[in-house]
Order: sequence, then C-alpha cells, then structure tokens
Amino acid sequence: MMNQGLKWMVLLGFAGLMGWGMWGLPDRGDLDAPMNEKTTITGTPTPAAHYIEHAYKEAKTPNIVTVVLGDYRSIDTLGEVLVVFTAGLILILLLTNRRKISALDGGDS
Amino acid sequence: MKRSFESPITLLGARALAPFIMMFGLYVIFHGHYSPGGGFQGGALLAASVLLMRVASGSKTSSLILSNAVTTPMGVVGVLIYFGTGLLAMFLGGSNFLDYEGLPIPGMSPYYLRYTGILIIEVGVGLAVMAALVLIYDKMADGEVSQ
Amino acid sequence: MEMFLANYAYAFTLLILCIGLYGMFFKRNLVKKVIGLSIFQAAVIMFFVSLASKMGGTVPVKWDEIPVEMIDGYMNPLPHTLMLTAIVVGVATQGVAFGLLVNIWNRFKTLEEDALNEAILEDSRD
Amino acid sequence: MIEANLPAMFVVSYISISLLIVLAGVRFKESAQPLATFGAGVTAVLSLVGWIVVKANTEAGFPAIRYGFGGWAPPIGIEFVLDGLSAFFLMVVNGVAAVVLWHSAGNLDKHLDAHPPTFYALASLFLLGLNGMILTGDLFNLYVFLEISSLSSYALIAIGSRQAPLAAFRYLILGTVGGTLYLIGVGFMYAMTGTLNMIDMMAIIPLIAEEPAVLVALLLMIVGIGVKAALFPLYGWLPESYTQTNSISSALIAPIGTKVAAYVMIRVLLFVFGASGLNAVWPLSEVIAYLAGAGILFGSIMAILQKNLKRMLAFSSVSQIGYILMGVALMNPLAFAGALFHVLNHAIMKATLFMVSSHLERQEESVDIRDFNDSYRVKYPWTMATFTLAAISMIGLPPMAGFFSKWMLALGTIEADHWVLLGVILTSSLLNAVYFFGILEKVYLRRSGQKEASQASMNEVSWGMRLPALILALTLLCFGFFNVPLLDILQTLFPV
Repeated sequence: MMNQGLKWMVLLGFAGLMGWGMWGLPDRGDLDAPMNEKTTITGTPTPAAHYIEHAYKEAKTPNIVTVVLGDYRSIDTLGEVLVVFTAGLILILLLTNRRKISALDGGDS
Repeated sequence: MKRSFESPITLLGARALAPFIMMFGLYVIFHGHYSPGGGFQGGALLAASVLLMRVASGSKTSSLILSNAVTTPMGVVGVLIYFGTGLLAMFLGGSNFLDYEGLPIPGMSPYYLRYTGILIIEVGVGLAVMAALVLIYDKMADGEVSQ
Repeated sequence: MEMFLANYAYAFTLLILCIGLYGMFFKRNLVKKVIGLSIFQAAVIMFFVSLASKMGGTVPVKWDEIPVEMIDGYMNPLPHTLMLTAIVVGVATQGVAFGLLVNIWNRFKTLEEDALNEAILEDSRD
Repeated sequence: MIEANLPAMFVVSYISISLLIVLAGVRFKESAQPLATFGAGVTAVLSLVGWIVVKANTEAGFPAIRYGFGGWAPPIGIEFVLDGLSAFFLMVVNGVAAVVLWHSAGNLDKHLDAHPPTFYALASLFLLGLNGMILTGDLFNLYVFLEISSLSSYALIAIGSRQAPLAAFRYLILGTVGGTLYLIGVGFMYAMTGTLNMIDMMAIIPLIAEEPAVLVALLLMIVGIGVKAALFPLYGWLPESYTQTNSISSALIAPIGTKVAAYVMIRVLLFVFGASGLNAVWPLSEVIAYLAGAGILFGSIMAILQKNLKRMLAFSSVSQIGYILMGVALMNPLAFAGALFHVLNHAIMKATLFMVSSHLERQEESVDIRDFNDSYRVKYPWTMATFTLAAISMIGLPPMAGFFSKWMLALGTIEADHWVLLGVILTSSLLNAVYFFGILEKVYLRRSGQKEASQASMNEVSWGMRLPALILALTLLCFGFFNVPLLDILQTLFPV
C-alpha cells in the first residue's frame, strides 16, 4: 500500500507534468494547429481535413462524424461494438445467479 | 431489489414515456446520417426505454417488452449484422474487410452503397448496445445474493 | 486574458483529471473509486472535445451555406468520433467494474477497503 | 481471397469463433472448449502463413503488408501492418494460446462452475484484442483493442478463489487508469502532429521531438503501457491477479498478456518515437532500462520469498518482463533479438509452469511449496519432468532456449556499455537458480523423505493435460538447439 505522502506526490507530479505539457499544446480553436492543416509537416494528408472535404462526396451523408465512425474508421467502431458485447458477456459470466437457477430447476420457486 | 412496491403513478408515467423514448431512439438511429446521432446514442435511448419500464414495474411486466432471455441473442445479432456486412463485402465484393463498395446490392452507385452500408451497421450497433445495456442492468439486478 | 481564453479548457480538464485521480487514491470505498475512475475518463473526453474546436467553426454536419472545401468552417470531426468510441469503452468498463463490485459484495458483504483487507488477512490466517 | 486479406483474417476468425461459441453454447455447452481451441489453432496456422509471406516479401524488398480497412489508404483510414515483428508476435501469442486452450479441457470439471461457453467466448475475445493490438497501425485503434483484451482479462481473472474478484477489481482500476493515460498521450500526439497513423507519425516526430507536449505524451504512453506490461514500479496488480485466478486463466493470461503489452512498448518506443525521439530531451531509454533492471532484481527476490507456487511464478513474471523491456530499452540489435527471443521463451516457459501448477493444484488441492517432497517424483513423473525442463530454461542453462536469450541480452548490455545491467542479469540468473533449484531439490534429491516416495503411487493427470505441457517444454529444447537461424532473423527486425 502506498502511503499518503507518496500519493500526494504522485498526484501533484501528475498535475505539474500535465500542466507543463498542456501549456505546449496548440491553443484551443487555433486554426493553424497541425491537426487543422490540410497536410502534416511532412506533407502527408491529415485525416481530419480529408474527412471534412470528402465525406459528403464519398458517402452522400451530411453528418461527417457518422461517415468517419461508420466508414473511414469502421474497424474502430467494430471494436467498440465488441467492447459492449464483451461487457455483456462479462456480466453474464460474473453475475449469473447459479443458486437461484438451481433452485428454480429444483422446482421450489 | 430489497423491497418492491407498486405505485400506479410511476407505472403510468413510465408506460406513457417509454414508447416515446423508444420512438426517439429509433429516430436517432435512422436520422444519424443527417443530424447528430447514430447507432450508439440511439441504442442507449432504446435501452433507456426498456430500463425505465424495468425500474418502474419490476422485471415481470417489463420482460413483456424485452425478455431477459433474448438480450444475449440480440447482442450477438447486433454484432453479427455489423460483422456480416464487412464479411459480405470482403467475400462477395472482393474488396477489403468493411469496404461497403463491395456490398452485393445491384444497381447502386458506390456512394449510395457506402450510405447504405453505414445505415446497416448503425442498426447493428444500435441493437448490440441496447441488448448489452439491458443485459448489464438485468444481471446487476439479480446478481446480488442475499443471505 | 488572451492566455486564459486560449487555455482555460485545458486547465479545467486538468482540474477534473486531478479530482478523479484524487478520488481513486484517497477514497477508501470501492464504489467511490469507480466514481473517481469515471470522472477521470470524463475529463479525457472533455480534453479531446476541446481539442476539436476551431474558432468560428460549426458542428461537423454539412451545411449548404459553408462549402466543404472551406475546412476551417467545420470543427474537426476526428476527436468527436474518437470520443464516441471512448465513451462506449468507458460505459463498458464501468459496467464491468460494478459487476465485479456486486461479486465482491456477495463474497465479503462489504465494499470498504479496510474491512476487505481485514477479511483477507483472516482468510490467510486460517 | 484469404491471402489478399491476410491481416484482417486474424480478427475475422476470432470474432466468428467467439460469436459461434456464444450461439452454440445455448444448446451445446461442451462445444465451447473445442471451438475456442480450433479458433486459436486456425489463427496460429494463419500466423505461420503470415510469417512465411512476410519473409518472402522481405526478400523481395517490401517488408510490411499494409492493409487498409474499408479500402481507405492508410493516413485516412485505419491500417493493419503485418511485418516481421508483428508476424513473430502473432505466432507466439496464437501458438501458445492454442496449446493452453487445448490443455484447459482437462481442467474444465475442476473450475468454472460458471458457464464454459461465456468463459471461452471471453477467452477468444481476449485473444482477439491481443491480435488487434499486435496488428494495428493506428494509435487510437490500439486503445480500442487494448480495452477489449483488458476487459475480458478482468473477467477471466475474476473467476477463481474468494479474493479473485477483488484482485480483478484492483487490476481494473489500475489498468483503466493506464489505458486512460495512454489515451491522453494519444490526444497530445494527435494535437501536435495531426495524424494518428504510426508510420506517418514516425516521420514527423524527429522534427518536433523537443516540444514539451511531445515529451509529456511520451511519458504518459510509457506509464500507461507500463501498467499493462508490469514495468517495475507499476507491477502492483500482477501477483495477486495471477495467484487468485483459476488455473485456466492464469495459464492463458500470464504467458501472453504482458508480452503483448511489451510489444506495444516496442511499437511505441522504437517504431513511433524511434531512438531519436525517445532520447531527445531526457535519456528515457536508460531510465526504462534501469527500471527494468530494478524490476528483474525485485521480482527475483520476491519470488524467493514466496511460499505459494503460483505467486512465485507471478513474481518471476515481473522479473522476466524486466528482461524483455531491458532488451528493448538497450537499443541495439543484439539486445533486441535477445528480448524478442526471450518473449518466445518466456511465453512458453510460463505457460508450461502454470500448466504444471494447475496439475498440482488439481491433484493436491494446494500449490504450497513447503508441501513439495520427493513423493512428487513418484506421483507425477511426467509433470515433474516437464517442470524440470521449464525450470532449467528459466534459470538459463544451456542447451535450453532460456540460456540463449539471456546470452544475447548479456551481449547487448556489453555492447551498450551498461556493466551494471550485465551484473543484474547474472545476479538474477543466480536468484532464479535459488528458487527453482529449491523446488527441484525437494522433489528429486532429499534423502530423508525416501519413505514418502516409497509409499506414494502414480497419481498423474490425464494424457490430455500431460501432453500439451510436455510438448511446450520440448519446444523449448528445440528452440535451444535451433537458436542460431531464429536469432539471425530476429536481429534483422531491429529498426535502423
């Protein structure tokens, strides 16, 4: 078990580190941030600009987020569905009440 | 569920609300192409309508809407719709996994094939999410062993 | 003031992250730890969504008055998409966490860390 | 068809198998274990095909198969990358998993009053997550697969002794915090580079490596993955989880779970940040190497102090993970090849040892090391022979495979002029010898207990359990004899 002082140190260290890192991030809403440009520094296309520009042309769907979710990054969404499915299976595994079921099978309900 | 009591007011209120929530959930799924929304959000709303009845009336009445036994198969079907769409495109269309252009629907331009593909998988996501959330609630409700 | 407007969203995110971490570190009740965890995850969602914003941009749904070639007119859709996935993952994690808690409750009849430690010590003494 | 979509087939086959297990499990509960074994076996064969294809491609001049999902070219869509490194890890993970799942048939009656179909569906989903983590070329997609595998491993761990759910819960809290920290790191990297694709990002990072945000992102990712990989100060969840869980889960998760996290560490450190990005501001690779060294010593010392065989193996896992991460952090081809070879060896050794512990748990109801005596030699001749092979490899004596990976690691430390770490490796080998020879001596050598041995009669587990363990142990011997060609290939996998 970690003692209290160590926990505070970890917490403050985390806050300081994150604060320092966040200070170096591009400003919120900055139009010149790398993620809002059309290409990255090395000249490869950034996904976000491609999505905004081509989503409607390529899938005839106005909602860009839906296209990204369902088409461009569809394996992510498949993973997401599998996560939910896994959670359901886990709850079956952990909490199916065997005692209650065997009581029902025995007939005294 | 330590103690259950029946109140006609909560029951009536829940019964009045549940169909509208379900309707709204379906709207959110099927209108996800044009406005914020989509499979997950709609599935969560569908689950909310079922769970509202579960909370208000106990599982006996509400299992008429969605019985405990169907949630697992429904989740499997939801995943299967999504996964099957991808597989169909891969095996019949000869394209990559989940490339909706390969879907075997005749007479559709690639753009509308994508449009349709997204719609199909959103329905799958909605079903799977609804089933899983209801399943989680059900298991949580009857999983506790009292002395 | 300029600085604050540019970074206040990050500062609030950091605050919420620390609150979540505090909950997980210092609360002795397991349910409160899960609450801390969910606060921590919510902070990440806020962080990503604030990354997505653009000055003068609108929601990423195609609108006839802003041509799609003007990419600065729409907010960045990618973080939004990522967060939809992350929210689902968070929900699933919390479902599993509460499932485990019900399981622990069934076995130990307590969710207090100290009482659990005592119970474990007693187990190992037998 | 299958060849063109080879990288996707791993995920596809595991999803189909887990859905099939759930559906078939409604009527036929016994079908779950054969189906899961079949699924892992098919994927193991696929990964062998993948290894051969990648090898042929490398000779033809293009080392990586890049597979874009949905037909989108990589920076736009998500890609799976099948190169030498991922093919190697796929073979290790799927091969070991197939044998472990085969072996689990004999243990089913003892454990799992819970539903076998659900259990095996979750095991398949766990493997699906690991395969996805190995193959993916996208940082966020990695997070999704990480969460699939973590969630299912929490559940698999929670089936076990009375304290198992508590151990799983603590793992869940730590693991989710780790995953979330990794996610924040991904967010930082996305904000700084504008892309999520690993190969794109690798080209950008040298240009911006000195930004504080990139450094913080790197630290967050190391900590996040370090939790999963049980890097030294973050190992807290591991011993309890592996000790309290049932013997099927421990044999499945212990060998491959942490290995895949180590693989992610390799990907992120060497293939995304690269040596220049990693050491741009602070010499982080040395920090990781020394932390891993501390983990090696700590794990070995704690393992000596344990009285429970499973807990001893768990602490030895902490120490062996240290070898792998140290080899990665030393940043030279020799140590890298040693680390990869150690991944293979340790996966096989840990699977064997946990199988042996499950045999003993099954027949003796306890895995307390103090109860070991020379009657075991008579009661479990095959199990003990298997144990001996794995233990010798664990200590690192030739001709077992464990020797050669440690030898390469030692050469790597010399190459990098880290004499302290060389000392750590040698010391830890001695400590390993202490805890394994302690057991071997109790079983094979002690004279005073001869009476017990003469009274005992053969009480071995079924062949269905003996055989997989024995095969794995003999594989170690094979890899020991044929280490040269494999090590040559593994050295070429080091990124230049």
